[in-house]
Amino acid sequence: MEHEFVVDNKLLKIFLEKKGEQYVVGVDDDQYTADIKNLSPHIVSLKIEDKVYRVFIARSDDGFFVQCRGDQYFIKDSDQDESEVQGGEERSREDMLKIKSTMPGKVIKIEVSEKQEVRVGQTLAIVEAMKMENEIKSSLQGVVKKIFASEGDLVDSDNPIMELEEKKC
Amino acid sequence: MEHEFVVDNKLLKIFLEKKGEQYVVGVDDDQYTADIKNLSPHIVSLKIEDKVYRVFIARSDDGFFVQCRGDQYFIKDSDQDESEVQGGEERSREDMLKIKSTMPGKVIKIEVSEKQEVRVGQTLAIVEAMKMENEIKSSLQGVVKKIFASEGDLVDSDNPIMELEEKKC
Amino acid sequence: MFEKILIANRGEIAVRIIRACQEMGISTVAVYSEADRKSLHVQFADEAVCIGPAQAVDSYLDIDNIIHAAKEKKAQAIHPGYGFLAENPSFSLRCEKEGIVFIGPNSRAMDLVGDKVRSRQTVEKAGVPIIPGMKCVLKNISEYEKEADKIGYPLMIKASAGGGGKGMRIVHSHERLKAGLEAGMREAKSAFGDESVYLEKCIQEPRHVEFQILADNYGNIVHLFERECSIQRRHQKIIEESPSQALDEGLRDQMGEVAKRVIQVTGYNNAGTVEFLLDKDRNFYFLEVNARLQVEHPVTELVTGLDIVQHQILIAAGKKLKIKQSSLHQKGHSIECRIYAEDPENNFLPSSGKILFINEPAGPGIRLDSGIYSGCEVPIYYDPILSKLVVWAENREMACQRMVQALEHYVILGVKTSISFLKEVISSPMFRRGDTTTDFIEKQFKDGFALRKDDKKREICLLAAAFLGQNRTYDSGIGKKEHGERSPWQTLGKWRLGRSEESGT
Amino acid sequence: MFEKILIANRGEIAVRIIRACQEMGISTVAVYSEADRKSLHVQFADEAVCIGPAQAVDSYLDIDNIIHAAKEKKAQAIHPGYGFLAENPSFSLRCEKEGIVFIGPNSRAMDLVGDKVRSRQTVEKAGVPIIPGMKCVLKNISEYEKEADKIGYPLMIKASAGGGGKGMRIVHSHERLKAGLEAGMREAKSAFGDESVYLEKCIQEPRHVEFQILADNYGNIVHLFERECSIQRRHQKIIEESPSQALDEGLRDQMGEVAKRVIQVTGYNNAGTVEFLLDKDRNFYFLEVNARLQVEHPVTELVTGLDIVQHQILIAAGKKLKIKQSSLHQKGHSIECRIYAEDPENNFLPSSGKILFINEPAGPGIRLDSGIYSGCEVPIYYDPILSKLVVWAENREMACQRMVQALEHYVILGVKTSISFLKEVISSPMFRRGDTTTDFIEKQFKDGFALRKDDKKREICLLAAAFLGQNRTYDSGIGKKEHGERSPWQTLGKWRLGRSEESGT
Repeated sequence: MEHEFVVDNKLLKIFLEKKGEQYVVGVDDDQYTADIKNLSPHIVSLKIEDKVYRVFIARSDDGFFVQCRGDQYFIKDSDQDESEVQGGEERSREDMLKIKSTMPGKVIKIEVSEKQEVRVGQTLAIVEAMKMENEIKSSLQGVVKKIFASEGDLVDSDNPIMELEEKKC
Repeated sequence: MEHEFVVDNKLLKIFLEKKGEQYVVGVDDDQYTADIKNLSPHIVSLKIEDKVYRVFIARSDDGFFVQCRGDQYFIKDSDQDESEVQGGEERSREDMLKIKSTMPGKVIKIEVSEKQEVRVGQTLAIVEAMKMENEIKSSLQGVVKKIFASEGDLVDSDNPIMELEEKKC
Repeated sequence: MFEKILIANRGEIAVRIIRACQEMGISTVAVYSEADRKSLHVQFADEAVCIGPAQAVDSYLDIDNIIHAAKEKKAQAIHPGYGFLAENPSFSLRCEKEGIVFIGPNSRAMDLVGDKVRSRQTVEKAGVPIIPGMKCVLKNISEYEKEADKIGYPLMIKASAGGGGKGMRIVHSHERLKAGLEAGMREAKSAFGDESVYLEKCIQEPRHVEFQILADNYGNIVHLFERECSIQRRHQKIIEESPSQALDEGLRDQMGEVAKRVIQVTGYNNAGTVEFLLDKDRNFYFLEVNARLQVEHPVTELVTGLDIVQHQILIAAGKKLKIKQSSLHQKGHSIECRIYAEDPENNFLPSSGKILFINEPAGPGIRLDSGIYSGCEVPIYYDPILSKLVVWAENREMACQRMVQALEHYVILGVKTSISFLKEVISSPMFRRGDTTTDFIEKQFKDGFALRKDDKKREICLLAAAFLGQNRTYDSGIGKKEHGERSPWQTLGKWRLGRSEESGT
Repeated sequence: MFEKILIANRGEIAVRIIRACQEMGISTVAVYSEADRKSLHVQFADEAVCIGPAQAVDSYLDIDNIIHAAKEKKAQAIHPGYGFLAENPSFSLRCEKEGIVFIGPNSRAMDLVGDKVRSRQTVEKAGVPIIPGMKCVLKNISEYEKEADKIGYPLMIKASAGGGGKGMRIVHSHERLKAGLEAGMREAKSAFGDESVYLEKCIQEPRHVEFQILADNYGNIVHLFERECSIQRRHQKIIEESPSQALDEGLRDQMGEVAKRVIQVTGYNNAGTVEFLLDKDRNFYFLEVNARLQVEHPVTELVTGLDIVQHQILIAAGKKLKIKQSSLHQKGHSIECRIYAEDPENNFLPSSGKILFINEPAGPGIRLDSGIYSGCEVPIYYDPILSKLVVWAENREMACQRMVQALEHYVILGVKTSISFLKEVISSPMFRRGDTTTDFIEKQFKDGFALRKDDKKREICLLAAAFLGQNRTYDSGIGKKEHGERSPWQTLGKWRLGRSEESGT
């Protein structure tokens, strides 16, 4: 069957089919045979033409953390991310309006209030994680539409702290 | 709820019930509170009156391998073993008729043939595992009823290599 | 000897101290915040006491709570580790008052070395070199010019109220001093509301070289040679080694003797570290005394063979130091890498969350002091250090190769870590040459850090993901035997096993 | 230097050799039997070649298959590890013929030291002490009496055709010789069909002391001091240490020089070990040369700081030995425990099967050379060694304490192991005193071995089992948050998750 993944924002396809003890693999126009074994819950052994690779893998909510010989990837399930991959520019503008912390942490300070106008680079909030403060800045000009978090709240990097409204000038 | 386990051939009962964040535990006539947390698939942390115990645990077909501070136990599920625990002597006599290898290995030699009479201590078969030969001897007097394995076969410690029939004299 | 010690810390250093106690037959009490019930240090101790909420100020920094736990558990001594209360004189004073032994320096010495100005004055009087310069603010440009000629060029202008590099600038010649002073004052004014600036000699291509000290309660002092800790990002050490490539026997002896003098004149006891800056012309300047067990103590342990934590405990228990300076030798080479939960590709922002899986490097010459396990949470409240990977080898070249291999075999899935970045640093020709100065990271990674990745490995990773994804969804294509073999492992994460009834053998 | 090496072995030693190669930048080829596709050594190598079915004779002992794999993969050298083909002169000869470097001694020396009689004759001529006695059978009692007086009492009567202790007996005085000889002959006759017996000096309370040697291809020889390997069961070493408690500087130097002479007169090169028996009066006797890397080489690595495997490779590549005897020192103390898959409570019968879970000891002074991982199979076909736990500390007392702690923290679930037994041995006062002779296990455990277990810990284990059992069956009683936290972990083994849809966060 064919698998679609997203790595570094690129959509990649892998074809994989069991054939006896081996697997037939298709990557791009290349096709070859691989000997793939599950060693333990998080370890897979691949052997391709006598070359052996031990791969460490863990599933998260929307993909896999995978490491092979020192290189680590986050491989996203493609279904969860098609929109992001296809409509790149559009999407990211929308993202910029949703102000999220780059890391999970505690809100130390909210520097703006609702309905306030903000300029590019203005500090909106300060989030602290692991003894380090991180200023969250606006990457566009706009107006604060709604603030979701208060000072002292714990926030993650998925849910917005506040939302902006674009203001063309 | 009450749990029944078998450890070292003894039937043991444990009462365990969740109460808020803690567990109420009953062992023999003793009752106390324990803070029990799952750390990872095979690690459980118990805290009882400030004393902390890290317990390593793995499920097998008929029970748990469990280790705490250097002591390891095999804890059998009681349902699988009730017969063995209750009818001790009876059962073990039956066991003695089923000749099993004490370790998984390869049958090097079958020293007897079917219908042959055997005496106590007579070598019935030789099984090799990990470069070590192990003689399997009869612990009673009898007649070989049926031989299940041939030389060269791999055997485990669950299935008999042969069965004897008791012969009173 | 103590029968029970309370460890007032968390993470890898708490685990490391508990291990030392266990080997000495001493019972241990861990303390933990509400965020740390499942942390590794709690699991290693004999007893554990919750000392408050997640915020460090309410738990690991709460002196009352910790003293209360120690008294309740009848601990005779407290080891503070590093960070938190380790260098807090009120804490060590409180321990003294409560009749609990503080495993660290006496509170008077801690007080003294904790005060940069007083400690520099003290050691300067004893003939220890400090960075030439003046903390006092002068009246006019001509006074500054006179002073500047004394110090020599290049020199630094620093804001008196300053910190974090703001208002700081380098001046290379007499001609440029005036303009520099004026600009520095303006900057200082705008940053701190105070225009005062002072001059300090500019140490060029400096290396951070520090000496580990053991001092008992009877005036016996030895140094355990140097560590070089020049590889820093944001003024935080990330790679340390011993010996330093910049010292020879003569300079080592000289600096070691100076370090011992610092300890002597400050009345310091137990384990401590005397920090120096070393310039490219082999001049060294006292910076400060670190009044604690340091993160990087393992590199010293590996080259000297001494267990510093065990010696700390022995000294605190009133034992005399039996080690003679002449019997100490540095053997081979040791390097430590600090493994942080942080994203090197995103400005080293801390990362937190659940660690889904760990595979640790092992084998000859590898020591891993770790505070994490597969399945643990990395809380957001504390310093993001996860573990310390330390190697030892016959020489520096072999130690570097060993470290590169060890980093490559170290797998942490679920949170971002500095592992790949550290591998890049150790592999760099500049590090291999021993060309290590405190601006190393700035110079080498001025355009940030992006991992060089291998296409083949990415393909392999994709294959592994496809394999696992497929075997989750399409069980039917797999032979029964193989299915049975694999089944116990296929129920992880978001997965479920299709036919568990068949799979038990 | 070699670009690619084939490792003709499996398990922990193959992993250890691969690690050494990786650090030296040498590419590695693993070989494996059909039973070993999932073994750890296969996962560590760059390439892996299947060399036949599970039975060692068809794979790891099949010279043709291994040579074929080496030629196909263009490996320039083969490291044989220990066991299997390591001391097989036909294999090393074959390598020589095929133009592949055999990482070990030259085949002539291997041939010589592999022949007990010839090698003893050779070294005796060079003045090396061997156990007094005579392999030739005498005609009558009076001849035996004369010979016995020369050897001295107590002495051993041994069957010429013998082995495994049969027909062997001790005679303590002249008066009892005749009766002893007659009985010995009868026993020999009945056991082997040959009544010939010979006399040998009886070594009382012997210790097994061996010297590690490195010798390059140019006649340079150094010894890396001794290992004591007296703790044995069924004539197999299980605990080794360095230094030995029985040697002082003088005896150590003397034995070291004799060991070097043995290497010299046998024309031996690469790494090797000269074995001696040491009696209670400090007399030592040459036993044999082990012409390979030994299982217990890590204890020597930890006290000398040398990586023996890397030096083996350097020597095989024709490099000159740069190490001088005078620059070598033993530092601190090292102990190794061999971790076998065996049941100490059931006559040390080997155990095999799936290892369900491993938790490994770590921290200061601990080295674990392991060939296993959580989820791997222990096949029945090979030597049941799983790993080697090695510790180093400042002195023997601290090393013992460290080892006891490390053993206690070493968890292997699923197969029986010798861990608990080893802990008992290291903890015993007799071992702590250094009172280690080859009959240690027989003396200490004459009534077999039964684990002393603690009731409290059993209760805790039961509680943990009940907790897991309960949370498998009765999910409803658990709050949603807690459930979500735990769910990814609860789907292991025979378990299934009740409500996975709800559990993803």
